[in-house]
This record gives sequence, C-alpha cells and structure tokens, in this order.
Amino acid sequence: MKNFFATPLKDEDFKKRNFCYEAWIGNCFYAWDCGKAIGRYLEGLKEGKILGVKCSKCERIMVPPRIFCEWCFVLVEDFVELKDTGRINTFSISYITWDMKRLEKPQIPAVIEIDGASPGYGILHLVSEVDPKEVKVGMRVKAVWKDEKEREGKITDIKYFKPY
Amino acid sequence: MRKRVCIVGVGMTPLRPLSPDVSYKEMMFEAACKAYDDCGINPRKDVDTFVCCSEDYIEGTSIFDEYVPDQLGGALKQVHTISSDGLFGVCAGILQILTGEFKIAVVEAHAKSSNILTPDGVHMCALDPIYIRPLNVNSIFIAGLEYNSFLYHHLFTKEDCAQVVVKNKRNALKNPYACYGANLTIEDVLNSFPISYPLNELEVSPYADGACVVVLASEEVAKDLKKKPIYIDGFSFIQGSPNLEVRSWDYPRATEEAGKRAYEMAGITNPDKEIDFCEIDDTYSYKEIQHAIALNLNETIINPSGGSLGMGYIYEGTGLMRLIMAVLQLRGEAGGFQVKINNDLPRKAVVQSWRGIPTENSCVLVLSRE
Amino acid sequence: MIPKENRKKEIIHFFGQLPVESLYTAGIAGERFLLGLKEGRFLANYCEDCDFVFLPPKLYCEFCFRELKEEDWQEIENKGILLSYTFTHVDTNGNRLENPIIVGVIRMDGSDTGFVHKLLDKVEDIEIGMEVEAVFAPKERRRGSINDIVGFRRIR
Amino acid sequence: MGRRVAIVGAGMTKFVRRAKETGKELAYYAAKAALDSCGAKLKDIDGVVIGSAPDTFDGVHMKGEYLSCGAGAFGKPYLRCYVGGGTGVFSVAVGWYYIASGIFDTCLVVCEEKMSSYQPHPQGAFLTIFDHTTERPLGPNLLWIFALEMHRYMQTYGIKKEEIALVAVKNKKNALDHPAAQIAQEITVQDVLNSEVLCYPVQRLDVSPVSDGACAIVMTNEYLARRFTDKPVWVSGVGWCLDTAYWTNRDLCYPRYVEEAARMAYKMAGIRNPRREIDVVEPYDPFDYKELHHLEGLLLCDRGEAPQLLVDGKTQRDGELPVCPSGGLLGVGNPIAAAGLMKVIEIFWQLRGEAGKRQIAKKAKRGLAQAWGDLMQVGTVVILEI
Repeated sequence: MKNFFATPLKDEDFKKRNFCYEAWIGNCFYAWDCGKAIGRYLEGLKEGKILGVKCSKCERIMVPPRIFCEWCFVLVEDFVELKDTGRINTFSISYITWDMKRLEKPQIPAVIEIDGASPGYGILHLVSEVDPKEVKVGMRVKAVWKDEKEREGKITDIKYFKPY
Repeated sequence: MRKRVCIVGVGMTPLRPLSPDVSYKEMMFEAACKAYDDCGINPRKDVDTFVCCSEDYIEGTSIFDEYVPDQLGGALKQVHTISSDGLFGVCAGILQILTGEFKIAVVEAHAKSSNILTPDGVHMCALDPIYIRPLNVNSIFIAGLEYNSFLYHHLFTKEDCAQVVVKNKRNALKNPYACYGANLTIEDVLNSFPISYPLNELEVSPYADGACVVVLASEEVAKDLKKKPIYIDGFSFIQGSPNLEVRSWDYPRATEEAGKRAYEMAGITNPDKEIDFCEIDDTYSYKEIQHAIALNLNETIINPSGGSLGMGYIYEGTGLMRLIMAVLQLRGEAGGFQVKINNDLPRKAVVQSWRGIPTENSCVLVLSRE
Repeated sequence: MIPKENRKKEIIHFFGQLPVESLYTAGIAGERFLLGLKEGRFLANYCEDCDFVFLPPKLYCEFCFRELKEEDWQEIENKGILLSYTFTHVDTNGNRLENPIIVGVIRMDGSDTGFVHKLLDKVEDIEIGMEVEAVFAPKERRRGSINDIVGFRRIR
Repeated sequence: MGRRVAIVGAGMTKFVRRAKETGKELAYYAAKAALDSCGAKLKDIDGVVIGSAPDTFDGVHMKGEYLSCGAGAFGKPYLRCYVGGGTGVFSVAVGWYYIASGIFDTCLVVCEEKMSSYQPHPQGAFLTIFDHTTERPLGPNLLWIFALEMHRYMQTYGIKKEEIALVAVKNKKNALDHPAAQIAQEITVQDVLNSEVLCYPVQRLDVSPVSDGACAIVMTNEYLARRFTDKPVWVSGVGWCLDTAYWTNRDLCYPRYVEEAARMAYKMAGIRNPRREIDVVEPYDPFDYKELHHLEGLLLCDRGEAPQLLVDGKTQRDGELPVCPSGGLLGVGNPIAAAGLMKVIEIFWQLRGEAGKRQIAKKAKRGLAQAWGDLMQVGTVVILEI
C-alpha cells in the first residue's frame, strides 16, 4: 500500500453529490440530572443569586458549585452566596457563528472571576453593553439579570455581564 | 510465573431505574469514595493511573473524558478513557501495572441510562451508516436474528432461555445492589411483548443508573492494603467483526477465543471443575447460554448476582458491576446471595462481558482468592 | 456519603441533545457495489488467501488485510438462502408496531457472508433455509443505495 | 524503565478536506502502509490500539467498534483509547503499555478521523464538548476557548500577534515538503495579520483546517524489533496528564498539564535537562500560539520566552531546536487523532533520517512529540530515541 494516499472529493463534486452517500439526522435527546450541586446553583440563578461552595479543608470558595473538592478529595457541603459582580480574567470578541457565518453584532465571551469566590475562580459568560474596543482584562463587570418572572433556572438567567 | 495484578478495592452505587437526586459526577464520587475506603487509600496520593470507560453518545457530551478526573480524585494526574466496557478498562489497568511503572490503578465506569430520552435513537447511531442504518429498523433486530439462529443451530429451546430470566431475576431478589429482582414464571416471560421474534421484552436487560469503581494494585502493594486481595489469574479481550455480514450469528466466537486465552494464562484446563461460579454477560437471555457454552461452563453456578437481567444494564458499567459482584463473592461479603461450595467460600471465578449489539467482542477475567 | 436533603427541589433535569447530522460516503468499494445495485447487479469480491467471498464487497480482506484488487471482483447471481430471520415489533423510536418489520440474513449463492436486509414475505411463510431472491426498486427510483433493493422474497 | 519498546514501521494517508473513502478504508490505508513499511503481515500483530476523537465527527456511536476491521483488529485484543485531541500521541502510550507489560510482543497503533461526515460544518461537533448545563446554553463554540486562552497567554507575558503569526508562517512553509499536506503554502506575517478575524485574537490563518485522514505505526518489543527493521526507534518515555474539568477555575496562561505529562516522560526517559537533551520536537499546533504555549509547558524554554526562540530562528529546520519540521497541524492538516500520530511518525522519520526534504540540519538522536486536548486540559507526550 502506498503512503500518502487518499481520494479527495472536490468541492464541486461534493456540492452536486456526485458520489454514493447516506444522510442521517441523529435522534439523541437527553435530560441530564442536575443533582445536588448544580441543582442548587440553578435554583440560585432563578432567585437572582450566584452560589458557590466552600471546601472545609483548603477553604477555597469554588464556582460553579460541586459536592467535592477536587484537590482535597473531600465532601463539600457548605454553599455560600457570592456577589453578582466580578472582573474579566480573559475575553474574546467573536465575529462568527460555529458554522463560520459572520455575526452582525460581535459577541464577547469572557471568563469572569466572581467576587466572593477564591482568586482565579471564574465562570464562562458573555459581556455586553460595551464597545468591544473598550473591553479590557481586569475590567469590573456586573451581572445583568432577566426579569424575575422570566428566569427559569438556567445560566442564561444572567443575560450578560456589563461594566460598572 | 508471570506477576499477577490484584483487585484491592471495589465500590458501587446500588443500581436504580432512576437517580434524579444525584448528577453523574455525584454518583461517580459516591462509588469512588466507597472503593477508596474499601482499600484504605487516598486517591490524591496513592493512585498512579485512572481509567474511565465511557461513550460520548451515552453521555450526551462530546469528548466526555473531559469531565471525569475531579470526582475520582484524578485532577492533574494520569487519567485516560477507554471507550469500551469497564472490563476492557480493567485490562488496560492491568497492562499498565504490569509495565512496572504504575503501582495502583483505578478503573471507573457508570451510566445514567435514565437520562437518555431516546435510547433507541442513540443505538441506531451504532449501526453501519451505509448498509444497515438506511433499512430503518430498530437495532434490536440484531438480537432477534442472533437468537433465532442460535435456536436453530443448537439444542436449546425458547423455554431454556426464558428459564435464564426466571433464575436471574430470582437471584436478584437477594442482591441489595439489584433493582430488577422479581419472582416470575416461564410463562410470564414467554407471554411478554415479542419485541423482535423470538426475543421477548422480559428477555432484554432493563436499563439502570449506577457507577462502579475498582482499584487494582500490583501484588507487592496489595499485601499492605486493608483487605485480602483478589488475584487476577488470567485476562483476555478479543475483538470480532463490526460488520454484520461476517458476524457469527449463532455462536459468540470472540468469547470462545477470549476464554481460551484467559484460561491458558490462568492455567485452567477443566473450567467446569476448577471454576466455582461465573458472572457472564446476559444482556439478552440467550446470551447467557451462548457465553456459558463458549466458556465451557456447563455445570458451574451462573450469575448468582442476578446478572444484568436482574440487576439492570448500565452500558459500559455492566462488566465492571459484574466484576464487583464476583469480588464480593470471593471475599465472602455477598450476604444474602453468597455462594457456598461445600460450606466454603468459592475459590475461583470467571467474569465475562460483551458490549452489546451491534458489536462482536468479549472480555474474560479469571479471578482467584489465593 | 452524600447527605440527604429535606427540601423540595425545583430543578431536577436539564434538557439537551447531541445534534448530529451526518453525510456518509459509501467509500471506494461501497460506491462500486451500490452502483452495481443501481443496475440490478450483485458485485462481490474474493480474498484468495482466506478463500472468502465478501458481499458487500470490501476494499480489503478484514481477516488477512490483503488488498482486494480489480481481478478479485465478480458478479454473483441474485439467489440465496435464508440463514436467520426476525420480526421486529418496535420502530426506531421504540414505539410498538402493529405490523412487524421482517429482517433476514441471507447467504447469496457464491458468497460467504450473511447479507442483512428486509424480507417481503408473510410471517407464516418464512423459514430458515428457504431460497430467496432480491426484489429491486423500479429503476427510476434507484440512486445507489442499499434501499435500491426493496427486500428479499421466497423463490416459488 | 522496564521492557524496551520500539517503533519499527509507520504509514499514513494524505490529509484532505473531504475523503471519498469511509473511515474504515482510511484506517486500512494507513495500517497497511505501516505494515508494508517494515515487511510485517497482519498475522505478526498481537494486539491493536485505535485512537479516534469524538464519535460525532464520523457520526457513529461506538466508533471504536465500527473502525476495528479497518485497523486489522479481527480476532485480536483491541482497545480504543480516547483523550480528546491528545488521543493521537496518547495511542502510542497505549501501544507502549501493551508491549511493556510483557503480554504482547507486537502491536499495531492506528489513528483515524473523518471530520467531513459532520454536517453542515465539523465545528458543530465541538458545540457539545462544553458542560451541558452551565455552559452549553450560552452557545459557546470551539474558537471561543482558544481565543480566551490565547488572549490570556498574550496578556500575561506581553506577547504580540506578530510573533505568534511567525508560527503559522513557519509551519505552513515546512508543510510544502510534506507529501500528505493539505494546506501547505508560503505566506507572510502580514497575510496572517490581514486574514479575517474570527474570534479576536484568533484569525483565519491562525487556525488549522478540518481534515480527513489516518496514520498508523507498528510497535514491537526489543527482541523482535530487528526482525522488522535495521533502524528501530525506541520509545524511551511516555507521559500523560489530565487537569480539572473546571477550566474557568484555572489560569489559562500556562499549560501545567503539559508540564506534568512532560515530567512523567522525562523521568521515564532519564532526561534531566530537556533543553540540552531533546534534538527535535513536534508540539501540538492546532492554533499557532499553541506551539509556543506547549514549548513552555514542555520546559524547553522559560515561560513567555517561546516567541523569542521563534524570532531568533532557532525553531527552523536548520535551527538549534527544530520545531514542527513536518509542517504541523497548521500545514499538514488536522484530522484530530491522526494529526497527533502524524507528529510521532515525523519524529520517527526524522530520527531515521528518512524525512526527505524535511530532514532537519542537525543529527538528531532524541525527539519529542506532544499533543493536547479536551477543554485545554490534557497533555500527552512521547519521547523517541534512536
């Protein structure tokens, strides 16, 4: 068998489907159990609160919550309410969707270190109400919540974070 | 003699049809805590390598191995996934310990079957996309074809297979880890819904949720741990063909080959005499009989735990759960379902697993108390 | 262990999916086979070392890894025997079906494999060992797919 | 280290955007080429390992089972290993433990990826790598996490985009000499900086393509190695490490998991001073900054210093420490698991002096290949010696 061999399909042939093929759309749906820690976290979001947990051994305050400390390997039971403010640890400005289409208005995903959690403990969320050029690492931001009635216990109950 | 690897700790959550109170991480954490306590180790300090067995489609997450280290105590340590049944993961752990570079290995497998809303849809994705999937038939048909071919070529009847269900579900009544124990009659089985002729609904292992963790160690290390180790005398895992057209329909040839190799390694020449009991795959009723024939176990006690028909089927965790049941038996910790051979604890056991349709493969372990 | 909680839980599940939409190529050997079906012919290929005829044909022998070349391809007759069958009473979503789908394993004459496809006969007419043949879809509906065969039926 | 393990043969397919072959056929091409390269037959092989990343790419559940016949696994012990993007290099570690355990004498390691099956765009498979409850509802895509990490890296050490772009320039040019390459080309730093901004600071030319392809190697124990080849290449160290899944709780500026994996491999290989003892290195480069990031994690330079190596030309093929002489993922292509194994194969060829036009200037005795994967989480390292 010779090395470096494969049969590329040309873009044109691919578009015209000049080959034998089968198509399939997967039917794969799930209802993941949130369990104790994430269940509480989502309930907190619904109430407009960000919850973390505190390890009794190393005293780190972690977010998102979990029922174990991954470094000490002990059970963690102590839920603490954190602030809904924080600072940007790192961010990006996204101009495209996942399938490489241009976005009209760029999104600004960021890792946001939440006030009240141990240093460096952040969550992934979006930043908005700001000119993308103005966003800086270290910038202080605050959560913008959905109306209480609209909140459903999801991470999207926080619409985004905005500078304050 | 070749060095042996030992099983030093086991932990599992009792199987349940539903488990809404815990997330998969919490379930794994519970099983891991039990296993570490069972052998008195601290995973952050003592464990050298972790193996997790999972499949993305079952979890609903791509690259699921991302989410395993924390709850096992494996963060920033040697952790990897083997996309296979837990028993194959145990083989991966054994191989690592035999290299001499690792002393203690942890193997984990679990399933949150109840979280899959469309199990049939997920199973369809395992079929060959060109030749089989376009026929648009529920993948259970493969079991029906196997079953029918088995009945045609061997001297077993539908009643014999139904009897397996009756036996296993009855065994499971005594097993606190099992969730599908029942007192049925052969008629109950034969009258249940014919899901894919000749297979009836009660002959299919029902899905369950649960997590299993096993701790392996080299012989030298095992001596100093909390409990008396269980030795792995022989192990083997064999792949067949993924193509249905060259599959062996009436006989599990991969199991025969795996059994042959595992027996050879363990020095077993007459399995029926030397093996006290076995925990072999019974995903479908006829599979237990097929695997027993292929492993030459005709007189041995089969599936005292209740098997997956009685305990529940937890995907990649199924093999590991059977291994744990065998370890409990050999240690004499099986309580109400303890096997006794002439008033003594069993000495040697065989554990075997198969990955379910549409695959053709098998993994066999030979365990011993001494 | 995880402590119990006496609290009404509001949020138990989180719903989602694995959105997978795929387009599978039939491959080098597969395409040739399927184009054969489109013309109403069965193409198979033969591994000399293993003395084994593959249907569907393969690019390689999976037992010995011999590359199956041009000269190893052959056409076989539309005739075979039924090795096994089943009546499947559930659809691909797990819902029960009134009328079962019948699936069989067929050894086509001149091949060594068990070809899997649907059977068109009535439930009571089917038995292992019966002779069957493929029924092709009308020519204009064939597109180079396994479904260019509608199914197999008993030869009377 | 206990038993010695050798690589005796290697083979790979061309990397292409869309292959007509099925995944099985691609795996077969690579596996057969690897066997042929050392005159081995399938019956000489005791065990088979396959490495392949997300099942959703090929769109087949239990993909390891599906691919097994193409990897030559019929009737043999067979495992599919899986650590996300790190799988390619990790599969060699599995091959190593197959043989180092003493249970198997020979082993075939195959890595395959067919990303083009995923519609409408393979990136979609990465939407579901995020936590299903706390992250996926935000609609993250793969580029986000790279952009976040890249930004953090640049910010922490004051690294400029111009410096990072040099990696893309170097690797795409190196790939011109690679017969399997998918997107080899001669470009300038300015081209990179002018390319479309996808997800600031990531631009079009910072990114490796999506590809179909497969790679394979044949491994044996030390007694059989010379039966297959005069020039066995020894696996002197392997290492892997998986960091916590809570990636937003980590400082992304430094890949400590790569460091841990490297330390494991160095220890096994008896390497005390990697900067002096490693002659050629193939770090994982799905994005250009990653090559620099990983050189630091591999302890081959101080933190934040990797760009200087590049600017000084030390990482060119004729430099002190050639980096990605193959052309890497940026140039050759990125069929995830296969790309990792491609890196190991490149080191294998470099050490044997068989890299042709890609052969590095200095005489290499010891080389290192590394891959990375998951949520910026796993490091896998293999050290080869002749």
